Amino acid sequence: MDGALSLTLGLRAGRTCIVEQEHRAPLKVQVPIYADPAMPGMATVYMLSSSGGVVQGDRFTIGVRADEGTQARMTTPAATKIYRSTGETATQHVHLRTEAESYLEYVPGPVIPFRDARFVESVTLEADSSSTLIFAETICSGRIARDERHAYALYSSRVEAHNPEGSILFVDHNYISPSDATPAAPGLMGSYDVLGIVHILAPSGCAPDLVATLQNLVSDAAVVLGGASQLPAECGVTMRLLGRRMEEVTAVVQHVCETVRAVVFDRKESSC
Amino acid sequence: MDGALSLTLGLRAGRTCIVEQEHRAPLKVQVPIYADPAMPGMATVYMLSSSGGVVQGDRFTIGVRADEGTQARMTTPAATKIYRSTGETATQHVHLRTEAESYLEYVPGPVIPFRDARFVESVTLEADSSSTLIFAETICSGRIARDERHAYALYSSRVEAHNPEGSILFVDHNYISPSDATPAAPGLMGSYDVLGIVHILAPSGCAPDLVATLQNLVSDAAVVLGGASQLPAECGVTMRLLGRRMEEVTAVVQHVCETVRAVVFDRKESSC
Amino acid sequence: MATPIRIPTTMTVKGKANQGGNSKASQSAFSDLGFLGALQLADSFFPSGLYTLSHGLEAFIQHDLVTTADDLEPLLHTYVEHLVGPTDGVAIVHAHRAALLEDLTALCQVDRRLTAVKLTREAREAAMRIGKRVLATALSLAHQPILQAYRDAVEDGEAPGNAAIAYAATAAALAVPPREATLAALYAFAVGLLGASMRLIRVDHVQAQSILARLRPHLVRVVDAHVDTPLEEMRSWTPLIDIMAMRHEQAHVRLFIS
Amino acid sequence: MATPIRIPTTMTVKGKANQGGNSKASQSAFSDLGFLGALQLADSFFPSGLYTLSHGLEAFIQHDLVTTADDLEPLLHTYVEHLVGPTDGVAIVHAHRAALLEDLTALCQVDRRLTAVKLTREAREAAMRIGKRVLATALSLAHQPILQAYRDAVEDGEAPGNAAIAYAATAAALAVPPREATLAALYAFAVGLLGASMRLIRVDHVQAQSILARLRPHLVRVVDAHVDTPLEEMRSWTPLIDIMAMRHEQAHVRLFIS
Repeated sequence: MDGALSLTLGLRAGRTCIVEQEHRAPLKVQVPIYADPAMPGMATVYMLSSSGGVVQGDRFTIGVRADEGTQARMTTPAATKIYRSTGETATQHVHLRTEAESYLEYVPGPVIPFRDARFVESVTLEADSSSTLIFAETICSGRIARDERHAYALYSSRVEAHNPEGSILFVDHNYISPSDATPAAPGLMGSYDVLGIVHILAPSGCAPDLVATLQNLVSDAAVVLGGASQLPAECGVTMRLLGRRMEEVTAVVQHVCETVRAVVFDRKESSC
Repeated sequence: MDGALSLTLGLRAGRTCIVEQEHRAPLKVQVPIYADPAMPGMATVYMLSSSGGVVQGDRFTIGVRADEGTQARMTTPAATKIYRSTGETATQHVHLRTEAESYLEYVPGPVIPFRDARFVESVTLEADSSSTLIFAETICSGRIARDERHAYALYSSRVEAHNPEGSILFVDHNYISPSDATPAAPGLMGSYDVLGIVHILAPSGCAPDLVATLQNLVSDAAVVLGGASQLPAECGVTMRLLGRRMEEVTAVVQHVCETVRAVVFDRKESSC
Repeated sequence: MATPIRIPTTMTVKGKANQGGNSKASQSAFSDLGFLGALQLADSFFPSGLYTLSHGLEAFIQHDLVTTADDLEPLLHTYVEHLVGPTDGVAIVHAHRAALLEDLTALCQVDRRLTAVKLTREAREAAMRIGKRVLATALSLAHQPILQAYRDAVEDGEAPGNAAIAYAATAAALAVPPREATLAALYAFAVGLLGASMRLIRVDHVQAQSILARLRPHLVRVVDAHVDTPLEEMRSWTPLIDIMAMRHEQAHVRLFIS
Repeated sequence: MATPIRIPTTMTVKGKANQGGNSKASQSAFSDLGFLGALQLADSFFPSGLYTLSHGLEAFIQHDLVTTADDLEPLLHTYVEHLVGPTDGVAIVHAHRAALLEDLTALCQVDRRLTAVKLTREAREAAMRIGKRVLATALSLAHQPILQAYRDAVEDGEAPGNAAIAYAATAAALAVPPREATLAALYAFAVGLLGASMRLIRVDHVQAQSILARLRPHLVRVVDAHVDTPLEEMRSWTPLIDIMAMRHEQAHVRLFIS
């Protein structure tokens, strides 16, 4: 199916709202909720698919623009299943754009590619240098309860970040083709089953502090093995997290988001 | 000219004599003299060329066999000039063979190759393991007084030593073609004009002592730069000597011969 | 990945001079120069500073993920196949072409693109550090204007100065064809990592040489897989290596720069 | 000496796979393996022990015959052209052929002949010491029966075990063609001597690399001059180098084995 979702987030009386919206089934969003007492204006927006997952041949397009000063968290209420393919690939395009002083988390739940699934995603990030944009992705090796690990045919997720002038800041292309090379190899995922990837485009000047804070956060994490480093051009921080269970990784991703909020908004006061 | 000289040295009443002799002009030998009071039976045999040197196209063959127990020194009364060639090469074959317990020095005077001279020599040494055979050769870069240095076209001298069973002990091929590579290069003759080469096939077991003695001899030499090392298969000692004047090098060669005599015959008594 | 694809270039004329009928002795000699250039560039004696890098291996060892030569070998394969081949390897082919064409703009573009796929800070800094040393040495060996122009671009901040780019430009200047330059770079990477491992765990010289010898067909496959990869498809997916490289940045006690 | 002569062999099939019409991808890949084998053999990382040798250079320096990089470079040329090329270089070509034919008798004959032209004791001992290390490493990399048979012959005293022979047999086992094996051996010799000189006189890494780069055409000429030299014509005429090697044997204080 050709699902689509296009949102513009704007400020209305101090609160972030969806000010423009287009959607095509099976994709849709729920009405924003305001869940973080520390950031009462931040909208939490749940994205849903009425088809219950991604089926071969699906072509999903998601676009979110966070206008100046907005604060939002985009997520899903549950894990996304990518169903078996007999040959056709499911594709998803995500385009996230944050304007001045805005704050956007795009943190969907884990993705579970089933046996023979074929999924190709491309993500474009475009952030104003005073904004914050978190893109996170959690990939599971399969239906672990059924001992189905890396049985999918293809999982490809390509994230490309630009500055507003259009220059490439970084490219992170997670191309996983288990039939070519087992993702369980040493140096890849090894014996871990869940991979979390987080990219944080931070307001300029914030990256070094944020790296240090997030490196401490992952060092302290008990069950998840992770790391954080500064992205090229000092545009932010990138993280890799490996765990054995989805909940372990999503908990760290959640912790990361909360930490970023604290650092960015604390520091904003001290002109980060 | 096809000069030839073939000698057999034998013992007659305790003295070494020429017991068989063939020669073809321009080569000939003088009647032996007995010059070393320490070795009264040792024959010193002067080899002469009536043509006064080596002319292009000359083919000389020299063979000397030292029978059991003989002691002899073969030399020339003066330096050998190798005259200019317009294309033809002069060749010389030398075959020296020493039988059990014999002692033979083959120590001709220096060779002076003139401008455009072409000379190719091959030397075969065959020594019984209880005998001593010294082969020495002194090469001058040219008529130094006329500032003629390395003006010859080719000087090639190949020495091959066999044990009596016919196995090769060593090959020393001094192939000098100044038009291909200047012999005055660093690592070759450098700024030296006279090269002395001495090979000493020593009675078995004598080589290590002889090396040490001769290394000291060259270390102490003031004007000649030289070295000594043990030949392959411990069959003897090889030496290289570099000097600026012929007399300097021939003096060291002479000193070497005297030292070898002393070591071999002293040690013979203590069963070297 | 198993299909050997060779990039078209007039430089790769190595082989019997009498092959194919049109004997070109000068090209053979030229190719010998390239061969010697490759030996020189790939040699541990070349002062690139590669021996100061472990590319995260030190952290693998600190985390007890690598303790023996048996652990090391498959990890080395992953490094070559999933990290260096699809990033530096691809960059070398493109940069080599740009250097031969004396196209500074293209050379700098490959350089910036390579930095964009090096997501960990230490990896970027290490690559720039090595790049600087390679360029400095290259400028004393070869006098191609493109080398000087590229160095100026790096000094002016127009290009990051990644080692792979400096290496490719030097290889082009030394008449090393692009395929051989890429093989040599992967080889040199492997030697660097083996050298690091010898200082960190029990791997002796003979084990290291055995690993290298067995790695050869693997290196050929990796180069085959990447000689035709477009610049835009440069990528790497090596989560554990990335994490170890990131954790190495934080390590208080460490022997290697990366 | 300037005429490039290539020795006929079916191994040298490097080059564009589509050259000459009969594309043989497997031979190209085979040749890539040989190229990598050459990198491995010529690398300073290969544990041959070459770095322990100065081949008499230490004595040149003690006698003040070499004091700067400018003195060193022409001397290095002499070493390569007059000493190593016409002895080890010739031996490598012959030994490589014998190794490919698995002809142990011929291999041992080349070996003995090479010893016969190494007139200084230190040179022979150094060559045997390096040969032993090269063979030990080679046997862990490659499993050709000829390597094992040759090692047995050396242990039984039937062959002296010169480095050049071990090197040639290893090169053959690693699919390095004879010409490239010879170039690589000369290259490795030059690196060894430069490495020694860096520890003895003021020669820095960049100077050493420049000297190496300039040496390349010279190495090619030396190999061209010797790929067809019959075994019986192996020879060297290097009086000053010989004298320095001899005097090094006597030296009381020395850093290098030769």
